[in-house]
Amino acid sequence: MDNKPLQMGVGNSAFSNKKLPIIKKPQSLDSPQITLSEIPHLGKLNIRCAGDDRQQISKLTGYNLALQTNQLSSKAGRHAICLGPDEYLLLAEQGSETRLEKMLNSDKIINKIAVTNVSDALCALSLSGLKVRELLSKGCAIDLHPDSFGRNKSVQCDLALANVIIACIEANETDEFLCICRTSFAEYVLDWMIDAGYEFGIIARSYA
Amino acid sequence: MKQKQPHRLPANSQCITREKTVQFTFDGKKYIGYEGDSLASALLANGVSLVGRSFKYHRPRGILSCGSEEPNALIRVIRASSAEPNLRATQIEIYDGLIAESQNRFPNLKLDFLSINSLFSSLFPAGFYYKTFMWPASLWMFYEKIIRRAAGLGKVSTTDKDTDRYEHKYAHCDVLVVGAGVAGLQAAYIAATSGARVIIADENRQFGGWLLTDNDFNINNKPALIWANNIINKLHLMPNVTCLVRTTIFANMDDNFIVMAERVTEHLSQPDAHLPKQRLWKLRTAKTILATGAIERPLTFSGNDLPGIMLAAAIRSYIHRYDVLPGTRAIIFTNNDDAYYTALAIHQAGGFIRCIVDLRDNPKSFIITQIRNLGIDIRFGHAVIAAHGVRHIASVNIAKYDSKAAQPISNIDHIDCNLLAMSGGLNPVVHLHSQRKGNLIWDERTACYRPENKSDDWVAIGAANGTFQLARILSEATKIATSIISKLAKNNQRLEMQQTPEMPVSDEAKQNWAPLPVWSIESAQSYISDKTAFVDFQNDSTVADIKLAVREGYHSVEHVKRYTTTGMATDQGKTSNINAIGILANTLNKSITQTGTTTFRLPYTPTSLGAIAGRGIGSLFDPIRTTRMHSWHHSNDAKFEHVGQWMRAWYYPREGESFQQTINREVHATRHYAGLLDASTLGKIDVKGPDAAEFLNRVYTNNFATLPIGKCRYGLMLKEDGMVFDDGVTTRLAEDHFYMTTTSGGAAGVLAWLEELLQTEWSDLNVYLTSVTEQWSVASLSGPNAKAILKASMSEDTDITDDFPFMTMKDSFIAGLPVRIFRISFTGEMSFELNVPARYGLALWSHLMRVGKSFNLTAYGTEAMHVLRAEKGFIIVGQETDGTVTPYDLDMSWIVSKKKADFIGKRALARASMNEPHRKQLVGLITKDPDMVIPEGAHAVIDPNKELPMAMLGHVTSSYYSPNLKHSIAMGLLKDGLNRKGQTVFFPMLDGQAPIEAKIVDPIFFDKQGDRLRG
Amino acid sequence: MLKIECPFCGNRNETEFSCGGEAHIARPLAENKITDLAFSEYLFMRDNPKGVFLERWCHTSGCRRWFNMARDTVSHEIIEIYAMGQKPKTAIGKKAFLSNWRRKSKAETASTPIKRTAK
Amino acid sequence: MAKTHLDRGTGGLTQKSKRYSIFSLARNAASYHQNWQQAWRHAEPKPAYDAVIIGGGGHGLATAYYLASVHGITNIALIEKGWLGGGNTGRNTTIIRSNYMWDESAGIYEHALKLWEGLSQDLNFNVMFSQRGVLTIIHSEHELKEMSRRVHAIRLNGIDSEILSPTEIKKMVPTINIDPNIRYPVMGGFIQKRGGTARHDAVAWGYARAADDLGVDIIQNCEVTGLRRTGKQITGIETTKGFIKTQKVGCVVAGHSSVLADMANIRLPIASRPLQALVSEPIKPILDTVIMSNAVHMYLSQSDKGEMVLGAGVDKYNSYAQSGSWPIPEHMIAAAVELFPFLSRLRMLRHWGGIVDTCPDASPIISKTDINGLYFNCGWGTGGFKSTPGSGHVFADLIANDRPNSIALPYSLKRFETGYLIDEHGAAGVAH
Ligand SMILES: Cc1cc2nc3c(=O)[nH]c(=O)nc-3n(C[C@H](O)[C@H](O)[C@H](O)COP(=O)(O)OP(=O)(O)OC[C@H]3O[C@@H](n4cnc5c(N)ncnc54)[C@H](O)[C@@H]3O)c2cc1C
Ligand SMILES: NC(=O)c1ccc[n+]([C@@H]2O[C@H](COP(=O)([O-])OP(=O)(O)OC[C@H]3O[C@@H](n4cnc5c(N)ncnc54)[C@H](O)[C@@H]3O)[C@@H](O)[C@H]2O)c1
Ligand SMILES: Cc1cc2nc3c(=O)[nH]c(=O)nc-3n(C[C@H](O)[C@H](O)[C@H](O)COP(=O)(O)O)c2cc1C
Ligand SMILES: [Zn+2]
Repeated sequence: MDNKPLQMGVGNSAFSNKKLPIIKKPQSLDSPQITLSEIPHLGKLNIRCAGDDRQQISKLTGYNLALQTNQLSSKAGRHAICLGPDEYLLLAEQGSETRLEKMLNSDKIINKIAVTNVSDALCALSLSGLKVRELLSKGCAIDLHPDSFGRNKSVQCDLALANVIIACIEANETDEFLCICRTSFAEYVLDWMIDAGYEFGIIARSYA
Repeated sequence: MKQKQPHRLPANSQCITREKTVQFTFDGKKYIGYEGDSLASALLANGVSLVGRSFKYHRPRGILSCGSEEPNALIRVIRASSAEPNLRATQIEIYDGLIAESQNRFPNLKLDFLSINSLFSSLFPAGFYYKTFMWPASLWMFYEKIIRRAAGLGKVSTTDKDTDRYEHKYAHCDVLVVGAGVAGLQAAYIAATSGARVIIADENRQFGGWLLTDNDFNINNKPALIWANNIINKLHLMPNVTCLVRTTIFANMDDNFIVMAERVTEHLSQPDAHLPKQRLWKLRTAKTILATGAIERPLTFSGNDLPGIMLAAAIRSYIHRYDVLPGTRAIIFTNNDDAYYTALAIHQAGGFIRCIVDLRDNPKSFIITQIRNLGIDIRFGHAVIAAHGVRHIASVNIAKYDSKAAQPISNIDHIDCNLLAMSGGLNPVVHLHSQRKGNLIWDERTACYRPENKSDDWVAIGAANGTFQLARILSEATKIATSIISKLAKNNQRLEMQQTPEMPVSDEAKQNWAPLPVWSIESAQSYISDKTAFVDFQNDSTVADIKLAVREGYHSVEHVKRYTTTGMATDQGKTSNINAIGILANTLNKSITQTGTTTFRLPYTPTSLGAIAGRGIGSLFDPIRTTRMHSWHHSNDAKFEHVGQWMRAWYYPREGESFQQTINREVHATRHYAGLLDASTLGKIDVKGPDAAEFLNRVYTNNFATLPIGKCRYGLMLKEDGMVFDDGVTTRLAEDHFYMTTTSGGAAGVLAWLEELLQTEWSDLNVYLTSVTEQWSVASLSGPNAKAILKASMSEDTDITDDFPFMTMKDSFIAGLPVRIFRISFTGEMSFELNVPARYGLALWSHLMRVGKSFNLTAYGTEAMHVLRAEKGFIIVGQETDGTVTPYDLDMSWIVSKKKADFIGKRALARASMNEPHRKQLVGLITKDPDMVIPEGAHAVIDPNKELPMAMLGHVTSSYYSPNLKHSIAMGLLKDGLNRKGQTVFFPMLDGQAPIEAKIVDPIFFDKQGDRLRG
Repeated sequence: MLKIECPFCGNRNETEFSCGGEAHIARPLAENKITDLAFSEYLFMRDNPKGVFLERWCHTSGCRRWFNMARDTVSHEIIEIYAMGQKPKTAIGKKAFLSNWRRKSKAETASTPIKRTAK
Repeated sequence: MAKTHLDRGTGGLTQKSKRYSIFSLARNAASYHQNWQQAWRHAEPKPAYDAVIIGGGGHGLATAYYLASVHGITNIALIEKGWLGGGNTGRNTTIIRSNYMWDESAGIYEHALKLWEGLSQDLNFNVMFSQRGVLTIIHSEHELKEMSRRVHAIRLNGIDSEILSPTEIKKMVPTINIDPNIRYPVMGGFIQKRGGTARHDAVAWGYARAADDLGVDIIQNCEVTGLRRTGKQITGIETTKGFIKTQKVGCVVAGHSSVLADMANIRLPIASRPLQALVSEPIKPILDTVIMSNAVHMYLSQSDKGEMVLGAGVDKYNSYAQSGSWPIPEHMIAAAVELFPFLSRLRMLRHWGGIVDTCPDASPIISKTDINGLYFNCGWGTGGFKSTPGSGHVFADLIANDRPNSIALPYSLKRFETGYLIDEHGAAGVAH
């Protein structure tokens, strides 16, 4: 019978219906000013906890959860985003989220909190380049001026017709942003960005 | 090619580039203008003064103004890709190859057949259509056709698709300055020096406002324009300032939400393909400064609509901005000083002032003296009683005029001319102020409405605030900008006000800004002359119309507006409303304040629908959501169905198959072998926390507290009104952890509702909800071979197929993929719902299809699913229910707990009407003719031969052909249905076919005992 | 377009929120056996003032938290925003709360806390 | 739906000299239109009336007219706080149809439609009722099923309704986009040919003129500030022009119903919400049918003057501001452009909002109250213009006889207690 183990890594990208890379730019431009790529299978844990439990979890996981809503903290390539007064999204390298999940599940704190693996429910896009803020401002009503949306800022909000989490990982000339959306909206978000990015030149590629 | 532009003056203005000639056509004729010209200035330069026909009477009309207030010169512009009607010639920038056309005329402007309307005008005064066309009643639709033919102005092309791009952009700033005249520039500059984020926008192609026209004054001892250019340059260089030209702020809404339209490429001959035609800015600003200037009022007298009669300041603009002198022998008709500057400008440009007709009796000012010293004939206390001409003004009647008594008091003097400059005073542009319901104050001295600056959000300055003197505008702008910044700086460390902001000084001589308002010039025979004294030029409403409205009892200013249509044209009465109010006030013998104004509404000027729609059309109109197996369905020729935003595989036709054949095949295969359905779109919610069971007990009608770990239970959810809201299977994964499924379409609503209950009603419950709909891909494997296929797809050590009772759940692996398997069934067959992390959805699906091949596994879509569940009498929320159906109506009282003290909907179910037998109840229907499928939605009647209207019992909610039963089956909601089992009913058809006869039966058609599904 | 200050996320456009209608409607328990008429006050009758209105909002597109708001339905001015389960604090808000007819409704008095199912 | 007798009342105008016709128009043209008479008197309140109607919208005016013309009760006043027709009557998108699904709805809306047919003659005022057809567009399989249910019910209720295929729709409305690949493709539709539009202002003015002719006092710029009662009986109203004594008060104030109810300490299940509409610049005739689409929340028609009239769904929060929020028209316009690509090059000329009185079941309230002599007619929400004559007709009947007739009966306030709702939500979507 044909039931030999499939490779764990063979999971599909959120864009399996699309052929990447896609480049869209006006002829007058030499190169695209925005780069977009999916970070496939980035580990994502949704954590619901409040009060002192946050400290406890920070200790256990190594993530800093002493955050206000709409803040991001980064450490060694891992990020914690505070989505609300008792809600966090932890971003971890692929695979490590299950270890984290197991660890939390085996601790007695699990009775007071909720941990949900949402790695496949959400899709993470990395956006960088000179015009990223311009691009986002076409569909996002948040003030993205560097003065008010700098490094370690994040928001959960609407981007055109999709709900997204936008986080600023790096604020400099080429800016690096994370945009996280529900997987089933990923294709819409991609289409929207490519269309909106045309003016500035945009390349959507697989994650390198 | 060089062509004479007879009305062009020697080069002088900085607004046009004389080196760059531009060729364009108007009504098929070629003309030459210069870069920087508006279509209006270029036409005037070429001596074209007749540019359109009026709406109702088709009277010849020329250019009245030089800005966005233009009521007459509405033009259709034709591009390779499109034609756009109703553009204002005063705002169209000419470019090489521009093709412009006049509108509302046939066959051409000069010889418009419908101008015959003008002759019969006495038959159609305001509101005439309310009084006639009523007999015979049956002919109205015919009359209406004729009336409609005369409707509208421009024509729109309907064949070509709009290929232009329209962008949207959100923006934020500390201070928005609307208008870049002297007031706006100074305010923006002061604000910007504090470091504030400033946006300054003007609808013109250039900053400067009226300074571009009026260069008679100095600021800081230099010509005002030099000061302006200096500020403009500085603003452009400041990183915290955004300067926008060709940008109209058209909406001022709650909490300083401002919408503006930027025309990005419309003025270009060959626009860059990547740039949008227009950009819609959606702006949130802390403060708004309205420096929107003022609009001049026409004067109202008989014949005042002839081409060649223009607003006085507009004429000055054409001379100074565009080097165009619209006429050579001019009459100036005014009630204030400003028009004297126009006289001066015409005189300096080489025109001849025939005479200045001033309504005021004996005004004195610097400029009047200056003009008098030029030897120009000035007649005080006079009025233009009438203007004459065929397609252009040729002469006027002038008489001494008693404005109190409203009548001429001397003999008529007849003077020839080819230009008439009129000025009735200025109206501050208060639109944006008024859109936010800002109050207006009638200022008797300047005879205009000015805004009452009361709000904390926005403030008007300059001419927009009724401040017309340059020196005072500058100090007002400085003062206001400073105070706004100091207010903002309290909560914003970024901002720091300079100690003493520069205060420019102006040498503008004192003008007499107090006009003498005379709202209409009456003749000795006003009942005749009023009919040609136009108030609203575009809609052809006259002084006579307003007086008629009053005579007929339409006294409210809003009634007059609607009865006469004054102010309802595309210019929204920018030049006519105040005159109309004045005339109305006079006629009613009331003050202007008592008369009031009509309501100001957005947009400030008409705004392209394309720009408002933006890119949110076509494929971006609404997101489409697909499952992770989508590519398989697609490459296997699935037809799709939209379920909310989801796209689901509907059925998989094979070559040569009809719809029904496909469905029959899929249904048959699933019943006899096995079928696989992509069920990934089902809503899934993780319910966690110590109170999870308690919570579910309160939201479902049945009991969940008792559900053992590892077991699944079907639940029904009601809203507080007792009506069925959603259903689904929920599984207990751990003591404090449940996995809830919902309908695909209801997922978001259910989550939101549960979250609402937790936060607002039962905040004491410790429960967390997380949507995991997309975390899991779900393949539903069903049919007699399901178990064997599952077994075959697993390796020996992961095989869990033995001892797997109905309504339980197990974790395992399939081909190395972690799967969560639920033994539940929506088909009535032995069935497994396989959940894998979504990234493996496609892998799982493909694996199962491969393994299942030898077991005759068939992929089936949502249609077959519907048939399969209908054979079993399973309901679908949204199909068997519509928000008016209780569990009792569905004959599902078994699922409504009698023991629980409370749950959502319990009390409502106890209301008087809820248990009455004549409610509509769910029943099965079997047609007499087994091959006849009743259309869904058909209504049951007892006697189809009765006369209409017929008493109906209810409708068919689901109806299919069942290939297993070889019979059509249906379900329906019928009045008193449960008591009617066994009765015969009829379903009348829409297409005239004979009614379908059916028997009311139990809705479970197949495997009543459920042996198959238990296995 | 209202600018609403979410207690957690700060100022956002109204499009990110959903409005849940009148606030402070207590849910009567089924076992408290009020009349159909009293129940209909809970289920359907709504305060709909021209002026200050106490209502509930949820930051749907953001943190998903519910909160209360006192808002003027004529000027659209937001007078105060306060937490779920709390009462208004401003004088205007307090007045609106106390003068609401619902304070005397039978349905409201029947809204004792729900009992937990015995385990 | 029960059959009812349609009593059109006296009809025409009793004062011959005031009658409108092509002849009166010509006669007056000869005298330079100097001799037209007032359409209605600007009455000042008398101390007492047999009945008072509050609200000078179409419904209130129609109620007053039918009280006088059908029931012969002429000593009545109509009180309007602003100008006649300045409420929703003066700001609606004027869609008229009777193709509702439930029997109760069919009853009242068809009753109204029958009165529309012939209303210009009844009132001697051309209300320009244009039966150009109301076409509802269907965009999905799911909607097709709902359409089938509706059309079956409508037809069995004896109301006209035809199903159209996309190609038939294209033939009737050549400017529509029937590309099957768009996000919400046109999959079909159904039309009520007797439906259409009317000139909204004329409806108010026509009723006012005809009511005045029968002796009704029409009092504008007079706001009702209180309802006075003795025990369970209404005894009069307080107004900005003083107290007026009366034993019967009909409240027909649409968006302000809750405000009036508060004055009587009565509860209503009404929320006052903004409903927005807009017109484009006028263009030459291009659309001869009224178009509705529930799925994309948009409806569209072209007025006799040439503007395209567009409307959307209600705003999401209560408001008495008579304006609405930006996202609604933005989405509505996108939907309109999606269906009619040519619209993208037109411009929005004017946008406005009304305050609509929405009911939980999207059906109106025509009802007695617990207070004797106090009646409410409200809850018409987004769709009451079409019912103006019918609503006035049955409300007049209720006030005159103190009991609802068979058409009005289901619309009692009692239904919120018993649960006999007439839920037009599920089936009708946007109810314009
Ligand atoms: C944008 C929009 C589009 C619509 N489109 C349609 C459509 O296409 N088809 C359709 O059938 N319906 C439509 N409607 C709904 C329809 O307009 C209304 O249902 C209908 O006009 C209501 O009429 P009315 O006479 O009850 O109310 P109104 O016309 O609102 O009259 C109520 C009157 O009461 C007065 N009033 C209020 N309070 C007091 C007081 N205290 N004292 C004295 N007077 C008072 C008000 O000033 C007002 O004049 C639409 C509504 C809107 C806002
Ligand atoms: N007709 C006149 O307005 C007129 C005539 C003679 C003299 N003046 C003089 O001109 C000076 C007025 O200076 P000011 O700065 O107050 O006004 P301004 O007229 O010079 O500037 C106002 C600017 O605002 C722009 N604007 C108006 N509404 C807008 C909108 N919605 N969106 C974008 N831009 C918009 C206009 O295009 C204009 O450029 C005074 O000296 C006044 O006496 C005016
Ligand atoms: C069917 C219809 C057509 C309209 N056509 C026009 C029009 O051509 N021009 C115009 O300025 N307003 C038009 N209006 C809008 C009115 O001017 C006005 O905005 C509306 O009646 C609301 O009143 P308000 O803006 O005074 O509050 C129209 C309104 C309706 C209901
Ligand atoms: Zn929030």
